[in-house]
Amino acid sequence: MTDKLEVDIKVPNQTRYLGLIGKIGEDIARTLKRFKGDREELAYHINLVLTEAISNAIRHANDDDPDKEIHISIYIKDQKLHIRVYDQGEGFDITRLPSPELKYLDEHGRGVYIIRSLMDEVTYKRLKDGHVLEMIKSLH
Amino acid sequence: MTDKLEVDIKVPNQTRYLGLIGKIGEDIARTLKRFKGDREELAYHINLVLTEAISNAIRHANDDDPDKEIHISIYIKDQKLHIRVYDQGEGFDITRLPSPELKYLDEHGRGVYIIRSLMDEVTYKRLKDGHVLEMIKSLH
Amino acid sequence: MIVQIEEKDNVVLIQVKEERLDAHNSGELKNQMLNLFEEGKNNLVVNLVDVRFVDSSGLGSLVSGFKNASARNGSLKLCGLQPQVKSMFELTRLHRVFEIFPDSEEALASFE
Amino acid sequence: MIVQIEEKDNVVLIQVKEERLDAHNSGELKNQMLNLFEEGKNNLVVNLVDVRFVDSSGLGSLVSGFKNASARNGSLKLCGLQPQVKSMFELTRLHRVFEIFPDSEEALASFE
Ligand SMILES: Nc1ncnc2c1ncn2[C@@H]1O[C@H](COP(=O)(O)OP(=O)(O)O)[C@@H](O)[C@H]1O
Ligand SMILES: Nc1ncnc2c1ncn2[C@@H]1O[C@H](COP(=O)(O)OP(=O)(O)O)[C@@H](O)[C@H]1O
Repeated sequence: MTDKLEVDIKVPNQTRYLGLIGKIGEDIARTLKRFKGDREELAYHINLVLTEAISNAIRHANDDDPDKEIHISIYIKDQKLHIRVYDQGEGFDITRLPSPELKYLDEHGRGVYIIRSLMDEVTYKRLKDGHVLEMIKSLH
Repeated sequence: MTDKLEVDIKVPNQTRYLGLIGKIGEDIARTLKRFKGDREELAYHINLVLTEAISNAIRHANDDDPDKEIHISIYIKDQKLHIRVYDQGEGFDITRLPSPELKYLDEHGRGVYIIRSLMDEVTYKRLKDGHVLEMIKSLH
Repeated sequence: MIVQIEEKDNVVLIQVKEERLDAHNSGELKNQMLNLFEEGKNNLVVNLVDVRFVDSSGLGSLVSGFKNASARNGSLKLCGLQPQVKSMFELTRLHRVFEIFPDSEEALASFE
Repeated sequence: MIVQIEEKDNVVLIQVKEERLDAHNSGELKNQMLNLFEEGKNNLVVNLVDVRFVDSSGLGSLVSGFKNASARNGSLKLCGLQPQVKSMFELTRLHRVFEIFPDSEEALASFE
């Protein structure tokens, strides 16, 4: 039996919903029948990459403006878990970030590194009115 | 600060996703800043009415056909929590169900009674290709 | 559905080892009980101590077991209800139907 | 953010009483520590035993405290890391930066 599921979330551009969305991500990860690895670890990682990606969208793209909106889409397709975080910002070049080892006492700059370390595919793409960060995890 | 939130879920017409969706409902209920009552009780009730409404849609409307789809929408508007469960069935007259007290040793027939007891407004409406059960809980 | 089944004298103790007893797994509980009835075992205690959530079809499976046990001159009793689960029996008035005990010792003792 | 602050000799013990230390509340922890530094308190132990989840900005607030404490000839040490939280320090190599103790007693003793 393959997993099939689609969850779409819209919240104001505010960090107070991070915990809820992270928890929803954990719940989804714990439900995946197909995943052979450590399910609790997967749950933590999904919570984490959601938190990192949404915080970046709130701060760097949507300028902490509480009236803007964050849109998250989580779905399973072809035995892969897809997570998309949409922002309404100017975008950035995800391929040209400094590696965090070089500046290990910085307060910032670990979010994208964490996302890349934990997910199998990460892309950041331009859309008509903003950008989308897509993070994919294989479930087999 | 008012709560604002919109969660849309699509799953196959199968009971194995009941637990996940119930849990997402609980997570949302626990996050509501506005609600003055017992938040753990609210969480249980939201889990329960989601479970009852989705089971009915799966069995009575979508004939247990695993290839059909269930669509659930949970959102907050005007300090009310709205839960909508869409089905693709023929519908039924929600105002003409027998009261469960009269047949208290029946195995069935308590779902809609439970939903009505726990929610503030319950309506069942015809749509273009199916029906929607809407359940509303005031948060103040 | 995971259940743990134990026999003590002429009573069968069924412990439901699931967090939820709902439309997804209540049919299995019902079938487990039907098997016991066919083996002539008509005195049952269902221990719900691990169950945190029960829906109307979970209640329905217990009503089914209750009716079958009674029809065979046996009985089905419950124990270990968590507060939220107990409130479901009250909401549906089923607490007037079932004999409900705090734990399995007391439920088993009631058969002596 | 709920923190519990206790002073033992010349060390301040900060226990973070939150399940998550993330972009929503890490700024407050950072400010709490800045207040302590302004009061001349430069030896800190942060107890994370209640924290189940930490993100990069939670780590960032601890790095900020670490740098400020060091610059004032004090130090910031950690204790009570749950396994998943610990794995975050390893992933970001920050376990090489911080002195990490199993519990607050051992962390406090290291200042003696
Ligand atoms: N959604 C985004 N929109 C615009 N810029 C972004 C976005 N996400 C990340 N960035 C840029 O990439 C940098 C690195 O991000 P990250 O690794 O998460 O570290 P941090 O957020 O702590 O700076 C950010 O400082 C920002 O300049
Ligand atoms: N979504 C639906 N579509 C069609 N009929 C429904 C739907 N929901 C409920 N019903 C009808 O209402 C009856 C009562 O539902 P309920 O109170 O939930 O009890 P049960 O599902 O145990 O029969 C059902 O038996 C069914 O005939």
